[in-house]
Amino acid sequence: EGLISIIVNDPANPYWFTEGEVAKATAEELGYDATVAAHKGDTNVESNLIDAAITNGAKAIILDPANADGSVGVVRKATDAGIPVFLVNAEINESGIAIAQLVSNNAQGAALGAVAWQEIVGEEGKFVEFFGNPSDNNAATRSNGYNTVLSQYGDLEKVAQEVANWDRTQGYNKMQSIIQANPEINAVISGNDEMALGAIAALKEAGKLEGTVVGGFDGSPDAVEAVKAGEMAYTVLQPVAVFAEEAVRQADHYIKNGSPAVAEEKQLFDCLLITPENVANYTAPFVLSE
Amino acid sequence: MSDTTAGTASKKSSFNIVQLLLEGRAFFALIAIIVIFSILSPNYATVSNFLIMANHVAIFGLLAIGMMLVILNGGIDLSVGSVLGLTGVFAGFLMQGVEIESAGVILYPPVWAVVVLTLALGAFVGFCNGALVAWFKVPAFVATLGSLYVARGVALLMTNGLTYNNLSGSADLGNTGFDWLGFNRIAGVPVGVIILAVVAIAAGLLLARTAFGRWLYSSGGNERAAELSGVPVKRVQITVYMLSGVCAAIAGLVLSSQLTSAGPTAGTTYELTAIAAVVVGGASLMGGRGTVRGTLLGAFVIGFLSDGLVIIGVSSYWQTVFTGAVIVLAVMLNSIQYGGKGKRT
Amino acid sequence: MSDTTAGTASKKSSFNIVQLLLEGRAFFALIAIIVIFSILSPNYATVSNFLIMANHVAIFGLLAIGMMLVILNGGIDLSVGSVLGLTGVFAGFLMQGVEIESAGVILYPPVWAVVVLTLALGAFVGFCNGALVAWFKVPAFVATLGSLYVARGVALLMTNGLTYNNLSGSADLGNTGFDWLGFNRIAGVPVGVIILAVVAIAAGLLLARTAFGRWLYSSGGNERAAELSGVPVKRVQITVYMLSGVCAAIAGLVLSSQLTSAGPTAGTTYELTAIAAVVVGGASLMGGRGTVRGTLLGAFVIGFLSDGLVIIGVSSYWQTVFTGAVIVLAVMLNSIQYGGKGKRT
Amino acid sequence: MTEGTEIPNSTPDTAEVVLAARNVAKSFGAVQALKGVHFDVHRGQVTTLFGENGAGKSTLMKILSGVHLPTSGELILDGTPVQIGSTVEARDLGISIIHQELSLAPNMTVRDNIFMGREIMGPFGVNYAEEERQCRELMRELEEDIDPLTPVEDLRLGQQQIVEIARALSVNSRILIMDEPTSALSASEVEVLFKVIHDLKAKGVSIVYISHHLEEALTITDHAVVLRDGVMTAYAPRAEIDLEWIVRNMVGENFDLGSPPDSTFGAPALELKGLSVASHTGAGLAVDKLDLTVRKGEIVCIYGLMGAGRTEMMETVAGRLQPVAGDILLNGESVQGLTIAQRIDTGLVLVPEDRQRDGLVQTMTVGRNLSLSSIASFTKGLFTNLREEARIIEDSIKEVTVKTDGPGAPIGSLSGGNQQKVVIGKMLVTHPDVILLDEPSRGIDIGAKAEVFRILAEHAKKGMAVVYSTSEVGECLSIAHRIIVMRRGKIAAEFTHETTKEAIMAASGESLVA
Ligand SMILES: Nc1ncnc2c1ncn2[C@@H]1O[C@H](COP(=O)(O)OP(=O)(O)OP(=O)(O)O)[C@@H](O)[C@H]1O
Ligand SMILES: Nc1ncnc2c1ncn2[C@@H]1O[C@H](COP(=O)(O)OP(=O)(O)OP(=O)(O)O)[C@@H](O)[C@H]1O
Ligand SMILES: O[C@@H]1[C@H](O)[C@H](O)CO[C@H]1O
Ligand SMILES: [Mg+2]
Ligand SMILES: [Mg+2]
Repeated sequence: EGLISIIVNDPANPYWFTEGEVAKATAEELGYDATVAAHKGDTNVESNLIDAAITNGAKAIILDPANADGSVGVVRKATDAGIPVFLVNAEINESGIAIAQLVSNNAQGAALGAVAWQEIVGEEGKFVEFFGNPSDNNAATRSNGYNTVLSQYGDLEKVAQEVANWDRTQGYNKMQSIIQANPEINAVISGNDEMALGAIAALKEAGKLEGTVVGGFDGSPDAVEAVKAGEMAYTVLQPVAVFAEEAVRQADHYIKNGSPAVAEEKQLFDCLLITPENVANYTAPFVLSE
Repeated sequence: MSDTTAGTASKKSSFNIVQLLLEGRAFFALIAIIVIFSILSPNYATVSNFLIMANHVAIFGLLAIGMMLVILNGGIDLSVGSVLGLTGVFAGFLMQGVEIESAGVILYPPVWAVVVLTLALGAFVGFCNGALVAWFKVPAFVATLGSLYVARGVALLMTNGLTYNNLSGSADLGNTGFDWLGFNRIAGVPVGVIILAVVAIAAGLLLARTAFGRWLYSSGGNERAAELSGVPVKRVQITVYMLSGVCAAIAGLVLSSQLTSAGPTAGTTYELTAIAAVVVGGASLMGGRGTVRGTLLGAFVIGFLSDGLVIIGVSSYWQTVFTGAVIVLAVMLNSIQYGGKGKRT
Repeated sequence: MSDTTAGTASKKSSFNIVQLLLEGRAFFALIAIIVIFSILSPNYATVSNFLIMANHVAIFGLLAIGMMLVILNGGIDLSVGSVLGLTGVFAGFLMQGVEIESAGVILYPPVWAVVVLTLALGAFVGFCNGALVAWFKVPAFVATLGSLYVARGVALLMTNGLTYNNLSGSADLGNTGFDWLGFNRIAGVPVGVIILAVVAIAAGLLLARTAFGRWLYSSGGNERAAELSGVPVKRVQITVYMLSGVCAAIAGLVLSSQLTSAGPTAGTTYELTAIAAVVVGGASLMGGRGTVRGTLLGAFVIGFLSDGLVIIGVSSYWQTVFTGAVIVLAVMLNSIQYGGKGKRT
Repeated sequence: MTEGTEIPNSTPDTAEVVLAARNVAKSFGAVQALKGVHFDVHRGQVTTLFGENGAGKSTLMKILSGVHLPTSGELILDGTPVQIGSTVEARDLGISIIHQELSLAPNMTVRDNIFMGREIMGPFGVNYAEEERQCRELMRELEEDIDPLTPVEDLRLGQQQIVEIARALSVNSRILIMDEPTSALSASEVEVLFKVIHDLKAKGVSIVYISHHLEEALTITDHAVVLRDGVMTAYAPRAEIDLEWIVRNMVGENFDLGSPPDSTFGAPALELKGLSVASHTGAGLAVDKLDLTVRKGEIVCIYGLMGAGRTEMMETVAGRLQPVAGDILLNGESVQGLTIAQRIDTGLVLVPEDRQRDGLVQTMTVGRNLSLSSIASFTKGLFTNLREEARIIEDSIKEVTVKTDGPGAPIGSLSGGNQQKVVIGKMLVTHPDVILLDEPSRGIDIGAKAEVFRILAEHAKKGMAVVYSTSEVGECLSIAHRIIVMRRGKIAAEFTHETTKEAIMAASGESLVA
């Protein structure tokens, strides 16, 4: 049936790994050849990968863009070369070029998380926020979502906000320093699970995990384990497995019919909350069965 | 005596072949790469793909040429990746228009001015590196490691981590044409490739035909002897880092034009790739030995390898492994050559 | 003659003060950092924070000690960050149990065996580096750049990109205790810090009291002379890369134990920080000069600086800028010292 | 081959032979350094090896001491054939060597260098105390005041050579090879060394000695062997030889170092007025208010002991060091503030003392080394004119008679003497008015030496002012019109070429020390 080129960010993060694997499996199931490549956040590498897809005459490209602004050019390049591009997970700041942008509803997910977090923490407390890689729109969207909810509670004081670039080690080191600066902290809200897991390791080491609420975002297997173990209060599941599959199916439809399966370019997939109550329903990475 | 003379004669006649065989390591590696990938994928050995790959190589090639000059001089420039990023966002910043607060106006410099200012910024960072190395005697590795961090930090601060997206300018403001650098083709050849060729030829002429080139080789080979022979070694050193900075700035311009966007993290770790290209191309990290031709070959080896791996769909992990292995292999042969030579001196 | 003697004598008497002043750059930098941050934040200069910071320093410090040995020998080891990542996931892999397919059983090696095997892996990568450098005459920069890529690629392949999360083992399987390394404290001091201290003392003894230490300095100072004097320079070279690999493996064990998880991308770009620590600590990248004490100081300068910046809440971009500036500043003073000496050799 | 020189096939045996090389050949790629040499080392005697640069002396010694393996031929130790595969094996067999090129680790102390590779181990690791004690002992024996804990890089060249000697002595070997051990030593130090050699002989130690200071070497020689182009050309016991015999066998004809050319002196070319230079230790002055005038066409020789300050003076004139006081005039105009390059442009050049370190760019070819200082003369506008350069290089190779495969040959392929000619040639191409040469004859053979002096004399005749330094008295009395003796940074005496060696040495302070 031809080739579908799947380009993800960095498969060393289980989130993107799943994204790539699900898309690939779906493409193969539909009879396509599929390759998964990684740009690791480098827009130049991303551009080279798009060129390779063009050279290989890919029928469609499934792309997790490296940069909301920086990836606009490469999406246009692929589109100009006649290859339909389906964006997953992250958006670009321009519409009308990609056929579809399938992303989690980050605003909804952030609100979901923040509300759950606030219910556990209560009306007052001192907390830290971990912020993802600033070049990824999701980082700001989630942070805004958190702040919209939490700013309504005057006694919830944010004592620190640190960029930890979605990374666990950075989360760990920075959390340790923050604990030193603000020993009275009793809650952490994080833009993704990896940073939250780093914070948990730091809290554990400091003997402060007990009594500190940590909220994550992604629903990654490691985070789910932590929820099970009672170390993480909750995580917001991004339906990455769902939209990665859906992106390939829409690509398939477009290849066969020449028109989008869904008229809307931006398609938001609602996030789900994983808490100790429903954690048993987590059956596969990033899948919460109802 | 007679056999010595014979040796000379045969050496002379076979000069070009020997030369080729020596640089051959990189050359044969390139041939091998092209042959293997052509067999593995029908899409590899096409004119259009070669042009595209050459366009990718342009970025590393530009960095590598600047790096080669520094390495020839016995130094190293770890800051090129960061300078690429910094100059890219600086160009982006200028394209967005510069607000003069006191006057309350926004200036939109024309593209030529943006290019000149950006190159000047690259030269400035290079100057700082060179001054640290030549005047303050900071080892090149450290001076440029410092710049690596500082330049990256400044790039991030300038944009607050965000990416400049609108580099096309607009006709009203008289600043269109920026995307020409990376997007257009002249006689079918991408502008990036042409720029690489021009820079390579300029560097080649610089090395072969100017006094500066000779100074560069000599101060890289033996700084003290060069100084006593009347070579202005400090000036050469500073200039060479400035040239490297300018090359990185050109790469920054071409890349941001290719991507029509400029992000502060562009070019992260590219310094290692550039060094690898230089070394695969037969230059010695001890200074004094290396050619533009070799460096270009090195850049093409690395670029054609990584694109080839992507085209045949090898996983990114294996790409990492292969890249490392090819670098070491290419240089291993290389070192066997210089190993012998090194002993003598 | 008489003034020569006087010079020697006065040198001797003021030996310790001079020594201190020379290493002083790093030492004073550290004092300055501590003073400044203590003023800026009341939480900085507390025992508990010092212990935490020391625990962070442990990772870089371990890498830096290995790196220092290599640099003393006139080489460089760019692969330490990747080896940290690789050994971390290797330990994680062993902790998950090794399935022996033919026998259909899963072996759960006890923690001591995991530690030994992991260190052996680090030594093995180091051996490959050393062999490339000593036997195949590949420049250290290139050989270890190759390993940087290959080791990272292998780590990614081993885990398929995923992170090993469950490192605590279980009592039934008799493999508990792994998290002790990074988690526990002995008399209030984190185990990581104690490990750093032990490794530092061992390295110090190695350098000061063993023939191997002398060999290391001499082959770093003048390889040919050392070889002619009967120093087994190749063996020294290989050993030194193995030691660096082992240090990286120890760092890998401590880090994954601290995080109770092992990911394949851990340690990316740590080689640069380790080199920076060594150089800030007064070692010369030309080989032959450097001390364990200086290297530790260098690691503390960098670690205390970056943690301090987090504690006072400086943005991560400024953190990057400051790190670069401090590295250059510290070494600048440094180079002024060696600058004079360098001329002689 | 000069007739009259019989090639001995086996050496006439007068004393017991400890170590013998039989038909030893060695090639490095295309270069045949040794072509089947017989060589005997006699027990308890000094066997001296003479030969031009590149004759293969060092190569033969490296084979005897396990650095190189011979391509063919065999070594016989105490009558039994042996394989010496490494320096350690040689040491175990009782053979040690002082290498021609210093092989010390500059970053380490004297003590550590002496025991490098054979550290004395105690119960708690290296036994530093014992090493230090032995080291002091050795220094006492060599009558040198060098502290064992001084870093080697803080020692001057001659002291470093003493450390090399001490290291070889410390091994207590039966056979001691000395490859130019005195090239940087002062006369008094040489005398001490010769005393040590006598003591060693008395203890039955066999010594192989190599030197280009022929007269000096003759004073301790028991057997002389001459090597030429990798072949042994002559052998004789001391009683049968003299200087003339050596030179004839070495180079085929007799040489003398020439006499002062009868040039007419012109206006003052170089004037030093109260020049003072700080010493590198920072304490005191290396050059102390020195006044000197050299006229066009004049050749001035500067003699002095090691450390007399000649190098500092010349490097200051050339612009590498900055004076603390005084002025330097070139053709009547001050060069104060000019860079090295600018001084070269105005006609003031230096041929440095250490050609490897300061004279040559090892990565470049012979031709490019020759043209390095005169690039400006073949650069028009932006680009260099390669044809013009080739012409300049050809002329220069002819003028200074460099023996080379051609301008494209790597500089390292040349013998020491020819390398020295390249360094001189490089400076002559710039058409200087004043040329300073710091020990231009160090380490080069008598033929090359004569050649160098001939070239200088020729240029002086055309009006160039020449200033050269030397540590060999014999060389003072060759082409120089005037001989200046420097001592502790000052001019201690001045002579015309009609003086005697004794007078010069006395003025240098040598006889006082000795
Ligand atoms: N490692 C080597 N590789 C190639 N050629 C060599 C090597 N060592 C020596 N040669 C060559 O062998 C020849 C003999 O050199 P050798 O050093 O033995 O001369 P020598 O008699 O000691 O001269 P000198 O008086 O200058 O010390 C020379 O032509 C030299 O260039
Ligand atoms: N401790 C030292 N530090 C720096 N340079 C030194 C030191 N010792 C010697 N030198 C340099 O090494 C070279 C040789 O030293 P030496 O003492 O022979 O030279 P000198 O004082 O110029 O005497 P000469 O009159 O013999 O040339 C000179 O260039 C001298 O400046
Ligand atoms: O949405 C994703 C995930 O949160 C991941 O953990 C990091 O990158 C973001 O783009
Ligand atoms: Mg010799
Ligand atoms: Mg001197």
